[in-house]
Amino acid sequence: MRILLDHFSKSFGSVRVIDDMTLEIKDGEMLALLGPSGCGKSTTLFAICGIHKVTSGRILFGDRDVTNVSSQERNVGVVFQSYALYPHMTVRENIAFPLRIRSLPEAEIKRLVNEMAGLVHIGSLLDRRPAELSGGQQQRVALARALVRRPNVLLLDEPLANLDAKLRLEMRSEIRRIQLETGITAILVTHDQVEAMSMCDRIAIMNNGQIIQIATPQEMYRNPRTAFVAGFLGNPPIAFIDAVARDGMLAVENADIRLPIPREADRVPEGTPVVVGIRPENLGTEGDAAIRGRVSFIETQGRENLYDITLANGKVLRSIQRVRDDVSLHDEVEWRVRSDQLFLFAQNGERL
Amino acid sequence: MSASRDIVEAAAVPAGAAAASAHPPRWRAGWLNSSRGLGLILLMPALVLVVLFFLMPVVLTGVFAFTNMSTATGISGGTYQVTPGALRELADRHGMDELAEKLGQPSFVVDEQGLKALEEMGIEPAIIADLREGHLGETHASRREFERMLRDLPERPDTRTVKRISGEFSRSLANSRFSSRESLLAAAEGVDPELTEEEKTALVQATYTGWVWTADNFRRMASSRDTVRILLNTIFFVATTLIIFNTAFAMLLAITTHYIPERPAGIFRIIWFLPRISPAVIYVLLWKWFAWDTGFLSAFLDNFGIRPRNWMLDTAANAWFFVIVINGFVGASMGMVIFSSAIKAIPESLFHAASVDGAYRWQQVRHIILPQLKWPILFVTCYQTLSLLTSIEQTLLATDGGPGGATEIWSLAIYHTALNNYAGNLQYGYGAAMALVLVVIGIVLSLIYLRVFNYRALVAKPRIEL
Amino acid sequence: MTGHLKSWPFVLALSIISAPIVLMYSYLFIDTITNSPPGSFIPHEFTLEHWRFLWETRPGKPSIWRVTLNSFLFASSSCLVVLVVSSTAGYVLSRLNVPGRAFFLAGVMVLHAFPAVTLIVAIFLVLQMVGLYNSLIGVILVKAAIDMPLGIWIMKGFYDTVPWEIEMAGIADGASRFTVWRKLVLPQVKPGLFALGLFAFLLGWSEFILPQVLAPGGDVQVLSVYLAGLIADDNNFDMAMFKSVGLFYIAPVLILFLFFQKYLMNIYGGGTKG
Amino acid sequence: MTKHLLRSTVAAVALASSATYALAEDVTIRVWAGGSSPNDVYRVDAIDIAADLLEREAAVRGEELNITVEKKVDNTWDDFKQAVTLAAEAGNVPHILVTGHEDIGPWSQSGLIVPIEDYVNLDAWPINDIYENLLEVASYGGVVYGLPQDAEARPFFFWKEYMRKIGYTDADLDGLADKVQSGEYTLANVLEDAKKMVDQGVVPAGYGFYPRPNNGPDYWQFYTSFGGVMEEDGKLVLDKAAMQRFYQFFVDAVAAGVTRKNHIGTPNDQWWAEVASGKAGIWHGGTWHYARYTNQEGLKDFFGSISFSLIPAGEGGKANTLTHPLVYVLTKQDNEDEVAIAAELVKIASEPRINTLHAIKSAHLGITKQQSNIDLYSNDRWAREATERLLPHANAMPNNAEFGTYWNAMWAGLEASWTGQKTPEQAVQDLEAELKNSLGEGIVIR
Repeated sequence: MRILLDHFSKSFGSVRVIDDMTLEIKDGEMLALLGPSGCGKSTTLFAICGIHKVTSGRILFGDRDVTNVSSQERNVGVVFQSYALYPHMTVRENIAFPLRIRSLPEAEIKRLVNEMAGLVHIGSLLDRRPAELSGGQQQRVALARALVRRPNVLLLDEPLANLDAKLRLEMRSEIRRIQLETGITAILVTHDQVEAMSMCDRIAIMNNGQIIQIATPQEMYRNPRTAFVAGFLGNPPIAFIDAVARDGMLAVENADIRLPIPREADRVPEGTPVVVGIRPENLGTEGDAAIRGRVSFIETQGRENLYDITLANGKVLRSIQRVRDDVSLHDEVEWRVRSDQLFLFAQNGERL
Repeated sequence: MSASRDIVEAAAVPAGAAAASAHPPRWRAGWLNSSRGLGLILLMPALVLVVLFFLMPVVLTGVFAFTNMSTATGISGGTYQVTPGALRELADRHGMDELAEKLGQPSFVVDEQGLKALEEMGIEPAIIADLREGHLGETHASRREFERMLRDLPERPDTRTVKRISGEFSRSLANSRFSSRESLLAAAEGVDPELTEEEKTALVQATYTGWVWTADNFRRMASSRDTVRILLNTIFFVATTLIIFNTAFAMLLAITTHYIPERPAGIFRIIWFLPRISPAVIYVLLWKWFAWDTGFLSAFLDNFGIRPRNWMLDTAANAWFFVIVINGFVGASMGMVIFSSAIKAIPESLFHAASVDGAYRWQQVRHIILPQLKWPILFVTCYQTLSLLTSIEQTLLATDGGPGGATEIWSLAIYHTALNNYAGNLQYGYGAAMALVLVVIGIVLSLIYLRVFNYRALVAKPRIEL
Repeated sequence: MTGHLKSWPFVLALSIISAPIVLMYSYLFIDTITNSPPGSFIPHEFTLEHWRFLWETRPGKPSIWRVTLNSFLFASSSCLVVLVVSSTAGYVLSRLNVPGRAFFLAGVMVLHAFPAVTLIVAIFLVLQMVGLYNSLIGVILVKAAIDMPLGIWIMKGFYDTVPWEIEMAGIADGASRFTVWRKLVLPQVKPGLFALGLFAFLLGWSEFILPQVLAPGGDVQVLSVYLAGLIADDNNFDMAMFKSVGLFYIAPVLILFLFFQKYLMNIYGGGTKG
Repeated sequence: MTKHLLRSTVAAVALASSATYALAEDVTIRVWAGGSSPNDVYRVDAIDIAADLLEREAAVRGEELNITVEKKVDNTWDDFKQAVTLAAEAGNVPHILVTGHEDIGPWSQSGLIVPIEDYVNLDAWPINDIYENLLEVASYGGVVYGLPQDAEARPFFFWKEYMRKIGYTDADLDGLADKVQSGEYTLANVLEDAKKMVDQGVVPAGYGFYPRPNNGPDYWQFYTSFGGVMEEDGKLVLDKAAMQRFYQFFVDAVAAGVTRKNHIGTPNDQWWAEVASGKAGIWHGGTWHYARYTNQEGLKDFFGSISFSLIPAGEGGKANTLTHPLVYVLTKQDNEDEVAIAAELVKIASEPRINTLHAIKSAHLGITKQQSNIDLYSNDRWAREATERLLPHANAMPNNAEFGTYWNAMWAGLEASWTGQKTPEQAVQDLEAELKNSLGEGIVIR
């Protein structure tokens, strides 16, 4: 079901947390709300599921305006970071709870619970209590409970945050699988760009209560709208250096570095201070611009190494490359970057 | 592959969806679903109890404090009775000797008016005839004399009839009781038709038996030397118990039990909890057994040639010792638990680090434990100040304020004044005024308490906006 | 356990200061089943005569069983009322967005400071107005009201530890707030209810002043008033008998305490933590 | 006009309903007695006997009357009075109370009790045989509120053996009571003799003079002994000098080592056992002590062991004793029939024969003249001697609504000086301030 936030705002007391947000989630789509903590992504989620009231604006499920519909009637499934399983109930009772509330016949409940347990692979755990389950299993139960009543939308609030790295990897694909199999519209709230990029059809990146950019993961990575977006996506993260437009080039002060202005960038008036973003994977052996610096740190990652390069003005850039035997710590190097892979931002963070 | 296909099919079964939407959630009873509605309903039982047993009593206490309510006036209200005392007041205070004389002179007059009343009441005609023929116009000075005359009538009436008749012929107000001001004044005018307004007011005031509004209680409290003594007693009691037992001793217990193995520590904690969980009646009884003339202490010390005595009431100092110990032993356990858990919350590594540093145990206590106990100590102090101010059972049962009122503390004095004393003279008004003082202190202390403990943090806004 | 010094000096010191209590409570047992020669505290014979009160009712006094039943009714009913009131009000104060919530919560803290004795004359009058003076029901309600602020406070503490997500999940699952409370939250605070129930029962069982003043009648007398009456009566001084009645009275308290000391210590120790 | 002059509306209602009282009736009459020991059961049992008689009287008249008497006996006074007062406010006070006569003042003012003279013929048997002065004690403001339940007097006791040890001969001892009465032997002599006993090791320190260990009417006797007056012309009186001499006496006793400083608060049971077993030299008590000593405490030969007298005179006063009659009073009830029946019961319970059961069992004194013609009474040596020696010199506490306040304050002052919290002078000053404060014009201070 299509979900639409229409000029939605939310205040707590005098503090405006979400300001005039408009966001559409398409039917069957999985959308990530990505942003640092406190950016308002959870508030948005709570507003969609009805736990928070909307200060102004509308929320539509399909064509139905649910702004003033109570949470219970919205039929949304929520999976919380802590899973929020009912500790005093067995797995079966947990999953059956939403159905019991709707007074479904027992036989029907039983059938739906078993079906759902099969879907999330917990058929053998139905008579256990949550405390007897591993984190991943609890996660599956929470999903089953959220999905069993066929919600209009599935909301996932940092669902992987409490899992260890290995389980996280596994559940990432599991959640995506289940979402795809059920074809449900889903919203994933996360601060982890990897989760957002690997699981979702589209990402809405938020900061300070506003959506900065909505795009597919690829598009957003390749073409970030602001320095914030560029900085948020990518691991290891993008590095920024200050430069000034001079003679049709970008001059990095005190570092004796001159970079060409990327073609797609708007015209940059002479003397404008700008911020140049360089992703680590783009700094290496190929390219039309040279960057000189000293290797100040080498982080071994196995197949690749991450090199920190300290420029003459003390700024640090990062480069990720195949393990190179010819470079060692404290070496002076001159590496290259392609000008069309530079991101140029104005001082206020807007992409130029 | 085929398994996942099954799931897709199963998940796509429309029956579930249809069923789910056919049965909307049962939330429809609106008041059960809004914070406001549900909140008020769930709060109702508490509100009823608060109103009945806190709010109303507090208000009533405030009201009583400004009355002279006592056993003699009653609580529920008064009547007007022309007692000799009231007549004396009329004469002494208002200088209305004449009126007092007139109203108070008992007189029983056999007159037509009374005889007529008898006829109306259906008294046997023979009796009335006897009276009219033999006694019309007679005046008797006392009821007893008049009733004797009645019983000497040829047609002797029975006791009840005698009482009824004498009521009809009484022409004085002495000792009669009137339920309202109006009936009193009407009767008084029957005796003296020329009552002035001033006389009426004086009469009403002097004969009223119920309580009246007054601020005398507070004046009396302020000027009574006993107030000062009781106040000092109370301060002494609270401060000493608080400092010695509720904090220092409790801390000693918490720290020592911290440094010994868990098993004996548990046993000591149980031992020190006994005073708190024991009902006051039996707990104090045990102390009496310990301290009475025939009790353990006397018998034990007798072996060393010390004369048996009632150690608990022997001297004021002894009584204080026992009052403080009895209350203190009860109070120590609370501090012990709170301090113990605070100490337990200190990371083990801190102690290990300190051991490595070669810190002596005293230094551990001084530099690691005590700083951690700052807040718990403040908490215990605030909490126990109030508890001690208002505690009464242990002291009542142990010394009852004795000897010689040496251990009479404020709360106990309230109880004695308003509810329990040998002469049965219960002064509700004065007691309420004393109670009001405690009420005010209680409110002030708890407001301070709320401030100190960051009350706002306790009422964080609910996270569900329904 | 912590540090490097021996613990025996502490054990010894604690033993010495604990001696009076141990002594008193030991003799509470010993004296009820033995006789000692006058002036001595070493028993020389075993006897059950001090327990006569169990089958002999003293003239002018109610039967011990009647009194025990009253005590039980009093303690369990006031415990029940405290539980109901605290579990509902505590939830409201912990979770629901009602007008005046902060005010009420502050009120509860202040009420906590109100001692029964200062208000007792007025409470008596209220009871009289509602016709409950000298009845168990009246004194039960008063006792429950007096214990209620602490109960609410304790329950609020327990509710505060229940994750909000549980409630949010319940609401998203379609349950009304009432159902969420009843079916999802209440089961989470069972340990709190149990501890508070135990606590309130013991408070009721021990209460003396309230029944003494508000329900003095023989047929509603409770054990504490009965025992205090025995002790105050100067015609039957018999310490061993007092102690036997006392042991009979305190036994349930001790048993409950020994079994559930963890719960109780928590609550007696201020009780804001679950 | 006549309607306004009704002596009391209450009485009128009562009398008007007398007709219905003749029908077959089941009534429950509740009676409570305060401050009563097991020796005093006839305070309430007498009502039971009276009920039986009244039922029989009714049966003889051909009516059917079934009376159930519910009895309650309280051992203490403070709890009893608290319970009564609160029960009265709550409207469920028992019909008949047995209490100290001094409660008549406040309780009649508050309307808790009703005058018994509204219900019974004061000239009828046995009321016309009750001692006039006792009936006076049961009256307030000229109205008879209650009927005396018992009478007593409060003598000084001397343990003969110890008196002999400090030099008294048997003849001295026989004449002691007279010497006390004439004022030859005073409270000063009491201290002297008590000191001799202590000094010579006859009794332990603190046991020479061993007074009542708690508050009681007894202490007014000492005030009287030192010339104090409790009430004059219906007004309470504080005689400061007498009060101070009275306080001083106990301070002196403590200073001389004949009385313990911590004496107050000694458990009653212990005190009884001690005085009855000859642990103390001189003490004071009440006529009913005889019953306690000889029954519960097992004293075999009372007259061989103990001599008794009035309370000796002190400076400025004369020998006296105090009678503190308990009275039957009727409480105000909605059902006037029940009050009328309760009144009848109280009247019958005052029959000499019934009252004698109480008098002898509890060693109180009789209330009617005819009791001396009842063998049980006249054959009892204690009743006879105590009546002769003590009763003619007995005072009573005044019936005054404010007396309780005075009493509590007087005791507080005594307690404070006795235990050394205040000097007698200071205590009297505080007492004066306190009384001025609380009673205002209600007390004459001189």
